Amino acid sequence: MTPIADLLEQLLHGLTLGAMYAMVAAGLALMLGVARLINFAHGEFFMLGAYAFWLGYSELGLPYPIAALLAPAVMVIFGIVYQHTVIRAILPRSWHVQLIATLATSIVLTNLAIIVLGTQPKEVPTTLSARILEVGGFRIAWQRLLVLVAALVIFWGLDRFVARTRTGRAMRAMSQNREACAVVGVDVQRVTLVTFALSAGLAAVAATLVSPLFNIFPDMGTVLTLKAFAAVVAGGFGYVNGAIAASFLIGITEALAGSYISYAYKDAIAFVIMIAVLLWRPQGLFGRRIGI
Amino acid sequence: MRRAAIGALAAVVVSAPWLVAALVPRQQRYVLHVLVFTALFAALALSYDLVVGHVGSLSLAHPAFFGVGAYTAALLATRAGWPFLGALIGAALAAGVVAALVGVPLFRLTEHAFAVGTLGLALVASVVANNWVEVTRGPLCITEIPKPVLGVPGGPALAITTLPGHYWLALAALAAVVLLYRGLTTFRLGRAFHAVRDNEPLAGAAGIDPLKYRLLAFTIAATVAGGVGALYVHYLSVMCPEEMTVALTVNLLVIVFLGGVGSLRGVLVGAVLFTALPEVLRLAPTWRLVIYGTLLLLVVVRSPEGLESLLRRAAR
Amino acid sequence: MAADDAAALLELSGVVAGYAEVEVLRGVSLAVRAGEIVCIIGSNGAGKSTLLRTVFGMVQARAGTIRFGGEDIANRPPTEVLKRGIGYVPQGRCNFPAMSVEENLEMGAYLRRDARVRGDIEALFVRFPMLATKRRDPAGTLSGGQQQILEMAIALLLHPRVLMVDEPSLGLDPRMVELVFDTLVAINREGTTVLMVEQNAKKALAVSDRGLVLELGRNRFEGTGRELLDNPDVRHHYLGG
Amino acid sequence: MALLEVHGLVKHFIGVTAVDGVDLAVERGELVSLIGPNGSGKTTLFNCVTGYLAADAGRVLFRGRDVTNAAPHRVARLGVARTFQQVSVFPRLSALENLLVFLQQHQEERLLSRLLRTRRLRRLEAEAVERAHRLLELVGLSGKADAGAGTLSYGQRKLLAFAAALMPDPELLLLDEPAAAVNPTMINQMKEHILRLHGQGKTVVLVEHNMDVVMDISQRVVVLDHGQKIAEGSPQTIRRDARVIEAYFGR
Repeated sequence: MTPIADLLEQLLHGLTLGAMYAMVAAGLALMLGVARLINFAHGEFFMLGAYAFWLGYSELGLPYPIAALLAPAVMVIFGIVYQHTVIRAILPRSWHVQLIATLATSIVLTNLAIIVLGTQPKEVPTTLSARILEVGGFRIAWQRLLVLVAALVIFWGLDRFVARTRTGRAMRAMSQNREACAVVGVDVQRVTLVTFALSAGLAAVAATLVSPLFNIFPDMGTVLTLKAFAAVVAGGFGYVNGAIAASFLIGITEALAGSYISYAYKDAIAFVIMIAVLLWRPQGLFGRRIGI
Repeated sequence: MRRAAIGALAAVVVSAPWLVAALVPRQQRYVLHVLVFTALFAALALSYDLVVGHVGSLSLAHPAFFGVGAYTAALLATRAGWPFLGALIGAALAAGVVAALVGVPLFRLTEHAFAVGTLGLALVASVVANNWVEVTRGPLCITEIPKPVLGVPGGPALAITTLPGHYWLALAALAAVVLLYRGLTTFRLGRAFHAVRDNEPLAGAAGIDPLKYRLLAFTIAATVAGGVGALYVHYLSVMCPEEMTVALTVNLLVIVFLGGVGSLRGVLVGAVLFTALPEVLRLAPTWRLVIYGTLLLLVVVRSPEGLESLLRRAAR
Repeated sequence: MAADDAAALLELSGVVAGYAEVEVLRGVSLAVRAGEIVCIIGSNGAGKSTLLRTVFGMVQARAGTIRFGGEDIANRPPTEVLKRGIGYVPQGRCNFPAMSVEENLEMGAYLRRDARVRGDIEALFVRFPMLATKRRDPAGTLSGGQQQILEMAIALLLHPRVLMVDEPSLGLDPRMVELVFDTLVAINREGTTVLMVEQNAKKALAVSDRGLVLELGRNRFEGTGRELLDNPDVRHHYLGG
Repeated sequence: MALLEVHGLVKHFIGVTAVDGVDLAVERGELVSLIGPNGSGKTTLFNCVTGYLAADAGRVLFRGRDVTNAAPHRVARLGVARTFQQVSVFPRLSALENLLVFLQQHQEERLLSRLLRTRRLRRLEAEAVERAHRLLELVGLSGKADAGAGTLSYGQRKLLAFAAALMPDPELLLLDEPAAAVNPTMINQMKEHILRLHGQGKTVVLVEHNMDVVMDISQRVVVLDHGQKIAEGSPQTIRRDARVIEAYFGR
């Protein structure tokens, strides 16, 4: 394989990774922007979504499209339950309390998953992940193309939703001033609920898209949360499009570093870059903005 | 009254090896082992509380400093053949220097970003411990770390070989950390730390340099963590990368937040409860984490100041 | 005058309310008649802001009744209180700083789905020319006084029968204070009942029909604006002599 | 030489020039008020002088010493005390500790002596406690010395912040809207405190919208508009200044 084809392949690989991080990071940024909540259990949404997909596709033998819709539906319900049980209680509290409570949730979910599902990684290969598109020495799995196309559609839709719909506008309003929202009659609890359901759903969609490419294991969520957070912080706290852009940057860096520098250190490299970005621009790559 | 109670408690704690021998002769070794762990974790948790409870910076990097200390001591003792005290001091200094170096850029981050940045640091440290095989031997662990020998080269030496010996050494270390903790968190220094924690801009108007005090607490805490790491590896004779994972952060958070943030008594009670109890109950690590997580969730959601405030409320 | 009392639009009686373990209101009674401007004054911590927040459903009323247009509205959620016709402009800055002035006004009409919203917004721009010149600017770039006017305009989009305003003059320069009070009087003349809380008591009482002095969460004095301004006790304790 | 000198100070924010070349000199022992419409740059000027914002141009001299863009704690230790528009206390420290913390930084710097609590430090502490009690009495908070500052009412916190600023016996006191949201009766007390300080020879600069306060107690009034100084003079002349009436008082 030529060095150029190899580089292109790594770039595409990075874009897929970036798309995954971006879908998780966008949900995190939404929660942070709208509800002022740092959700350290967000990677576990992805993990549970992946297992829901595995259950539907591998265990129940459902066709890919149906299994791929089932997982987000399950996670939307999970997001709603999470909002009612944990989030509602910690929303008015300090961010220390929020961070520790969601970190605790993450620990509980991860270890319950280990107890129930075991530590053995699950593989969920699909027809698309096995079929390879080859263009002049350059090879890519169809599943990766699906991830990229789906991610673009999702981010476009999310942007329209936040910009155009009544609920989307209420979400933007909440990210700017909660009290003013109550004063004009926005049902703050309902909008928070929608945000949580949406974020959990996004994480699950990401899981159904990339699970055919990677293994599924119980503690995959922690590192994912961290990287998504790195993207949220680097993208300018709670600014959704910034988080998405930073996610792609991290994905590409990681793919290139993993391939050309050291595979073992690729996770560390993403963090070193995040810290470097923050030292250079403490307000994030795209400036700290008010609102989502 | 209070003095008498503290004196009695101290007597019990110091004479614990004999009490254990008299009360549970068949479990003696195991109980003493748990007590050594408890004392070391209490010291580590107190150092963590200096940062989290007193200057109010939610650092998640403590395992990294513990790890730097532990590996430094392990390497100095095995490869360089340093005596115990030398390795202990070297480990504490190494952790402190690392903290001072990373602290300057990290404290440019505020609140959430600081938490994420420190968590990233902990992750990087753990990745390095696993992968820098030439130095850390990675998952193969550094083994055959000698037992501590107190004394200076040439002078009389006291080798710590028995479990009671390890216990008293750990207890002495804990006592030193308690004194340091009290010295730092009360009177004028404590007030300056608390001022920075409560209202940073106003602290500036009061003539306090917030960054200086944050860095001070962070560096001292890391130095102590490094020292505890050295004691830890000299006790266990082995150091593995698993000792410095995020699970340690969770342990410390549980001890500090369930015990009582910013309270000497709370942190000590938390350390006893959450180090000794799970050991005694012989919980599997996964179940322990599930129970910890649930407890943490419940206590943090219901009572933000931890056991300390629960105790106070119960006493009323 | 029994007939007038019966006509009270907003009526609080024996209201007890507070936060966690602190009781702020310890039995407050108040009757606001349709068309009035009523002003609440009192020392810091007397419970003035809490009273407005309790009416608006942001603070739990633990005892007593709150009636609006004859119906009990105690502990109803803010959205329902709004829909029934009570608008609220809290203390301090309360708008959407990153949205344009126009979008802020659209947010004011969040609960409306009728076709006349656009016309109402345009009418507000005619009425407040200082907002019209800034209609595309983010609200956060307006001066404090302009933002206060914007916040009152936001509240007007739901055509409230009662407008509650908390310290509208806070932090404003003298010229803006005049403008804000003039605006409140004008809003009142058009038929909106106004209930306000003010520390700038002399100015506020001068434009008010009636005033209520709160002290430690209880009624202390009540009377017309003139009566309170002339009362030596009130002057000494609450108006700074 | 004036106690505080500001030369050509400029501060830009995105799209606005908040302070646009202001010159200001405050003599030792003066009581000066700074007034102007909302957004005219008064608080920004305070923030630049006390190191909370970095000025884009210009110089700030205190006692002839250049303190332009020095960190807040350095400015504070040189003897400049300030209060904030929003009440600002340390909520989890007691009222007494709130005052103590304002004095201690002026007295001792070495870490080791603090850790060991030298005899000198203990004596200083005892004196500080005594001084703090006197100041609490002055603002009528003697009964609240051990109460957590977070439990005090709004007005009490405002008075506590005022007392805290006096703790190190500052040469220059910058007060940012001390009367805002304060009950008129309390405002009268505050006026008395300020006049008493002035009587003791302290230098005070006041930002305030309450004209009763400004006109009653200031010796000199400086008026800002759009970040520029448009007038300066005695309260009486300022009252009649056409530009000030136009920009500030209205009607």
